[in-house]
Amino acid sequence: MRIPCPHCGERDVNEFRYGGDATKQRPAHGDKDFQTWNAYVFEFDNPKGPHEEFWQHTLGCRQWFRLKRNTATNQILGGGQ
Amino acid sequence: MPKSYSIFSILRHALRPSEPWPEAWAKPAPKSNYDVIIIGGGGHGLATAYYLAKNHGITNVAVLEKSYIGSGNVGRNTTIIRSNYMLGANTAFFEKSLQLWEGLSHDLDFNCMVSHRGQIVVAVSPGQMDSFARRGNLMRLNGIDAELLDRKELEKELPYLDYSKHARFPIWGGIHQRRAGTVRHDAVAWGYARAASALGVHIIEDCEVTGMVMDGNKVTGVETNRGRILAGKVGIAVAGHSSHVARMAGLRLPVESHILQAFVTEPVKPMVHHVVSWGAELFYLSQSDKGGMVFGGHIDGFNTYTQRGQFFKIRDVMECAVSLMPFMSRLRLLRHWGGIMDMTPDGSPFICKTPVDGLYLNGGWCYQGFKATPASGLTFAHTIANDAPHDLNAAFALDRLMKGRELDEHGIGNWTYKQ
Amino acid sequence: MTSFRRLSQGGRIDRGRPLNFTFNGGKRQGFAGDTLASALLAANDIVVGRSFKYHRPRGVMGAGLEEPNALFTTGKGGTEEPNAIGPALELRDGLAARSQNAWPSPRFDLMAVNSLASPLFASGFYYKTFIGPFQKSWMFYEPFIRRAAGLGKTSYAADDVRHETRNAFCDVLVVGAGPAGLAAALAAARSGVSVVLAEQDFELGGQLLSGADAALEAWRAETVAALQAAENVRLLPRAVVQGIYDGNHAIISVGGTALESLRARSIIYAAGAVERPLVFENNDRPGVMLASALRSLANRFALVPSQRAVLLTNNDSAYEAAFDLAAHGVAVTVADLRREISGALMSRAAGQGIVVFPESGIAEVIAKPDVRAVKLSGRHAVTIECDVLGMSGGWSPLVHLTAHGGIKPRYDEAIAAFVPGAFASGHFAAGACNGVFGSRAAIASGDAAARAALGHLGRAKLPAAATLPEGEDLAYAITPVWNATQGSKGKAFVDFQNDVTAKDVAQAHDEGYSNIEHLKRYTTLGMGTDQGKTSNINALAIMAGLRGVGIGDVGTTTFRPPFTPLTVGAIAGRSVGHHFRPTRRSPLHDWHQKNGATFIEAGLWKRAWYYDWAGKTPQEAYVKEMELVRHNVGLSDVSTLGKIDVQGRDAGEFLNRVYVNGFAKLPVGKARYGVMLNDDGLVLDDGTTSRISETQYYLTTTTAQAGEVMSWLEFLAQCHWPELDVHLASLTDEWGGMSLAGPKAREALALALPGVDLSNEGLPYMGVKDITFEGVPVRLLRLSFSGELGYEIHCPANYTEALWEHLLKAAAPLGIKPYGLESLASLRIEKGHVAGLELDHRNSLDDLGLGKMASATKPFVGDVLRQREDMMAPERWSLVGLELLEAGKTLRGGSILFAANDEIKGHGRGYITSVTWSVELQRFIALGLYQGGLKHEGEEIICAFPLKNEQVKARIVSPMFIDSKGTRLHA
Amino acid sequence: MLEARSPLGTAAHFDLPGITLREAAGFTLTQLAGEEKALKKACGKLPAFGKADVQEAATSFRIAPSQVWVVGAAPGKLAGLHVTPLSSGRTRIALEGARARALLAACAAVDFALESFAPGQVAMTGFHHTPVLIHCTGEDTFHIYAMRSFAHSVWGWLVDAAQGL
Repeated sequence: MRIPCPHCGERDVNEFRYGGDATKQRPAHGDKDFQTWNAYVFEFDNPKGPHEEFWQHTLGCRQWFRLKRNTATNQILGGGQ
Repeated sequence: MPKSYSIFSILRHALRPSEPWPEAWAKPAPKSNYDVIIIGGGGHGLATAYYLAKNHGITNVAVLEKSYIGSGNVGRNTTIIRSNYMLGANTAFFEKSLQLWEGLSHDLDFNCMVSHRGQIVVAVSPGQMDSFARRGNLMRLNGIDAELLDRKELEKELPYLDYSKHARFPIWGGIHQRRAGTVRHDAVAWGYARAASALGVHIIEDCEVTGMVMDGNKVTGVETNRGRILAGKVGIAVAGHSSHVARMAGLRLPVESHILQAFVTEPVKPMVHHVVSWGAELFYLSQSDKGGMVFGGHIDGFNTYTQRGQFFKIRDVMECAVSLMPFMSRLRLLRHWGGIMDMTPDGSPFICKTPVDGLYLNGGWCYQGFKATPASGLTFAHTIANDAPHDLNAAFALDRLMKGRELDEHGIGNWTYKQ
Repeated sequence: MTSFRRLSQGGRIDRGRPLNFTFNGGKRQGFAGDTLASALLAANDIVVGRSFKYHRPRGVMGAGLEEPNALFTTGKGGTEEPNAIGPALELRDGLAARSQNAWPSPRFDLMAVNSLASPLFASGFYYKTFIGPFQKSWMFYEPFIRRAAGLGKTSYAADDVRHETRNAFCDVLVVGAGPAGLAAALAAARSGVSVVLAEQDFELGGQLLSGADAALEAWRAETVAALQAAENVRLLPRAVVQGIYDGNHAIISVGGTALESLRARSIIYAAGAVERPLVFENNDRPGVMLASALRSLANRFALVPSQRAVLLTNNDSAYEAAFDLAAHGVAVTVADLRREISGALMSRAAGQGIVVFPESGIAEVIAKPDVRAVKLSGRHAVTIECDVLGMSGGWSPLVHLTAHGGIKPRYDEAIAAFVPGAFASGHFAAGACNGVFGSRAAIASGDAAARAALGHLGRAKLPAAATLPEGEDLAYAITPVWNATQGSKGKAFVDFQNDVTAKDVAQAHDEGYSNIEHLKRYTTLGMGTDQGKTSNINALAIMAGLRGVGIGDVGTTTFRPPFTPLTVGAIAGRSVGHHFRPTRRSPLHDWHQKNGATFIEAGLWKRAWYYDWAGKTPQEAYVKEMELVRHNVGLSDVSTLGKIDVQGRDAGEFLNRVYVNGFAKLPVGKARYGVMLNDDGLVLDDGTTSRISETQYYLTTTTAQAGEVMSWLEFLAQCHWPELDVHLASLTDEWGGMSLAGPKAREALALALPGVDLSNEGLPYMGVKDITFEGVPVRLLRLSFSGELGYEIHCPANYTEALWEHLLKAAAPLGIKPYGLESLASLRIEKGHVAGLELDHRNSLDDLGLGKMASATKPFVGDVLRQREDMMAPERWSLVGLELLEAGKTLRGGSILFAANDEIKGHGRGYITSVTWSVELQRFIALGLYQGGLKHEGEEIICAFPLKNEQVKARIVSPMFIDSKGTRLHA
Repeated sequence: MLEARSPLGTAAHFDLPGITLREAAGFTLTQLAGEEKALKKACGKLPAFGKADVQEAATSFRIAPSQVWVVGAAPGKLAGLHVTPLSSGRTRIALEGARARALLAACAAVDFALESFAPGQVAMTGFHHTPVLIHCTGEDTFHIYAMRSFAHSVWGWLVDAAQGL
């Protein structure tokens, strides 16, 4: 699978590190609500279809970026927003 | 019970070729309602149905499988069974599973080729020898067989590893569980199906669940491509598709679905007589009775439901094979495939009730679904029958992570950002 | 009796270059251009092996990679390679081939007794027996079954074969150099795009190499020459496209040992098709071959049956073989299973003296063990003596690669075969692989596919359609006869390699294993080294008949890479042995090597473990090195520490967020020990961080977690807190680091760095001072991991070795020496510092006795979920020190801890993480985790090590074994 | 004076027909980080990704949205600009020869053909699991910046690959 790094261009997937579900909004720093953090850390949509996720180009520009990919076909649907 | 299998039944059929063998499991059309519906006709689903009928006398059960039985992970794994678990409930649960494996062929009257050839995990540092010692000591303290091997003892058992100074990670020793081994995986699905069918369980293939029928917070049945089927209790046992099915009841699970690849080489004469695992990187291998080396390694490392893996991980696993066992370089890879692993943040499963009344979850199996099949079926059947967990699976509750009761057997921590 | 004769001229072999080889030790000779199979047939080695289960005698059946029977072990000594495919193995001088699965020889095999008991060995019999009287009876039967299984044999010896790997990119990959592939490559090449043409054969031409049509041969030669001359075309003969992976990633094995990873912007599948056998009794006897194999032997290898050939067919393509054999003087009889046969064919056959029997099958194959004669069935039940029986059940397109991306093939009734189901964008198919049989039609479709690919690549100007060679293709007409058995005695094989018969398929259907995947797993259909290339279609068609459904409804099993068996070594490439993973070396590595260090792995790093000045074994050496540091002064290499440069206006706020304790108000020139948690509240890593300026911090991590922490901090800074002005840069390799420790540490440092104020005022404990020494920036950090007076001295890695040597020379009068990782770890145990063995992602802050570090005023990562119910439970396992009470015994890492009166069973109350001999206390001490931790200080407990049947008594003490008030640190 | 020692040292040179490998030590590398305007002020213009900005005093590479590497004379202090010396953190290997591109292709999954990787172009990718920055300095001459701790490992990997071409 080729991952489109926004800065270095298309590269093989093993040049990247996966960062998981990118749709979940990280609670604000200092948010004390237990359920908010519990849902953020432990609950996943894990959809079978379009999925927005984080990737980091660890062997290149070391930038994290969002990507939309279809988990049922591995087709890359484009950079995240 | 259907005609029992033995050498005599084979002789009888050999002498009278015209008399056909009976169907191994019945293929009825789905009824409109049952006492219990099990979603998922894999090892865990079929085992649950069998133990519901055998241990709890609940036979008005339907197992709904969207494809053919055994089409999921039970037919895709590297067939390893072991009980070298050291944390809390894991120890007793996987040991119970190994004990059930020991008698399974008799219990099901179906030869599952349960081979107690032993598993050896190879250590590549003194620190790893210490962590194996902790694991081995805990096994022995819980009545489970385990031996710590130093390098010399290891070389006697596994002479074909790379002990040379060329090895990138030197070998220090290993931990050996003699009762561990392998099982013919397809036989497990067919054996349980045949035995459950004989007790009256309905096994419905090509029947995909597309939605839940709810009455307030209680599940009362499922929608399928073959019509609505009602039931007082519904058990989910779909492994990699756990999130997909649980979402139909409005549940979001602590699960990500990942691809784990497996490999088989051409068949050759017997050379590897154990299950061999490695400590430098996740890698495990055994030689099937047909002569092919069956092996695998780590997951690819990102969400996918595609049942096919990326080439970089295939290359990783081959590098491990040749670096640990140099002779593997010559054997030809025949075929590689993948299964969808329901990975959880702490690496341990869920066998439990859910916030929805009458809906039960069996999932989160990460790498170890196959070896857990019998105990998973036994305890899930108990949980469904009694609407309360058996003491072996009480710890595998859905809220264990919220309560801080991680069961992180491998100590790799919350894996989403780690690979 | 089956025998062949070599024609005096013709074929593509080079009679001027004989090649010598051995078969089962016997000397043989073939020619350049032969395959192992054609050379063996020329030497009339007809019986070349024994079948997998029934040990029936077997000969060559196929024309190439689809061959199920003629498998050989090649090579000698430890490096034999089993299961080489005879008809696909290019003959080479000195080749040593041996038959498989037959002892003592293929003609006389002891295990042939299996076929006597064969009724017992129907498919799935394993599941019905060997259950045995006891629970573990299978362990009694298994060794016998394992010895009988497996085809080839090899040894444990390592390989000395190099496996090269390379990456490549191109615009158009064409798979297969048959008529379709050659045409596609030519059309694409002419438009100037970069083209790769991969062909598994050692010659380019595919089916054309086995034909006898002059116009097609001229076109082939001319096209190959044009491609060879084209700059933008890379021809890859002897190259099998083994798999297509996501992202148009083709894996190509080149020449059997090398592997190419090719990313193609478009792919044209032109892999051709494979002829199917027919299913009739004893269709597996040596001398029963595919019609295409006979045609290939005649036209390509100038080898024809000595006298007569009978051909059984259900389609017109077999007549091409009949015509070519007859043209070489072979007496040919065709048994055609169909009632109507085209008049043109009948008259052409008659013209060449070929006898055609319509509507007739094979009642009996008379073979001892190779074919002697056949008895026809139907209207002409005659018996014909013959050398060979050719068979053609039609052609199956090789759809494998098109299905690797998860697209299921579909059944095409017109040609009674599966064709590619659909194509991902940028993928195209041409020729027989797409169900277009006939060479000229294939050329046209290849040309069209190339233009489609060029369109996909955005090429505006497309080349004109190519002109086809003149002449007519023989039309392809087929009436499928999936089960040509006549009910007579004998096994009708569907899968020749795994010995699966039509009766096995029927039995699987009776027992309910009628889904194609169940059929495959229950009978092992298609699970041999030929991966069902000739067997799957017939089996699933017979099953469709039994189930009364269409073949399309039964569907195929999943096609998986590799297309042909590919050695594990070819995939592993060069990343084996010491190149398995990269190695990281500290800037002092060479110095350690020259000065008696023994190394140990720490992740990918090699670290100096201990030095031979102190002892020959780690146990002996680490105690001497500890004494050096406790009583004098030692120098240790800590360059592998993770080091991160944190700069920006918000650097302080950023660190405040990731560390549990405060850093925003850390004064410049001071260091502070910090612990960071993961979002789930569990400890991720620890280390000291120093403030270098208002907007710059120097953060250190453990060696093991450096990569994890760097990515984690970048994740937070880039994705979640972009509002913070903070920039991160790894300094792990930029700065080397040394730890100078011991009562005389200050004295030693003063000797080395005269004029630097090292007093408690000038450089207090946890103070940081940047100096320049001989023009080199040096950072002094007054930190101590060992508990002694200590300094860490960091400087740019280019100068670390020189500074290290200077320190050792300057402080030599004090007796300074290097100390290694083992003693460093022991010293920190005495001081009660946690390290890698304690930090295993399962601990909370309180578990490690660091609960009071958590700031009560500012929020930090993990602060909410660390309050989870069980993580604050008093009875959690937390850090304790342990002192051994029984002199003469020892403490061991991995021991399980019990209270004095506990029964020694179950999970215990904790375990030992790290152990050392304490130089100070002159006894074994350890760190461990214990239920309730230091609430039990002073209690006597049991350390159990059942693996060695040991139990020893120890006492729970504070983990700070020495200098609890830290007087030495502030000396 | 403290003597500087480069990771590979002068002994590191390897020759085969069409392949020359040397260590090209003795360079000053500085990493600049900050907002775009601070970076622009520091090095004249902000180099684009994948393209080296070669001046006589220094060559600059854009390695991240807000980070630039400067090989050669580094700019002085500037408001909003964060400077990190990295001269010791990388080894620089000079590769040249007719088969240099084939050697690169054996080590990384990037298109090193001349038309895709011309002089002046830069690729950040991986050699054998370690990050490298490759700068095409001429038609068949390249500078490879590898991490210092992996210097020997990457050198050994290149030499091994060269023997297999």
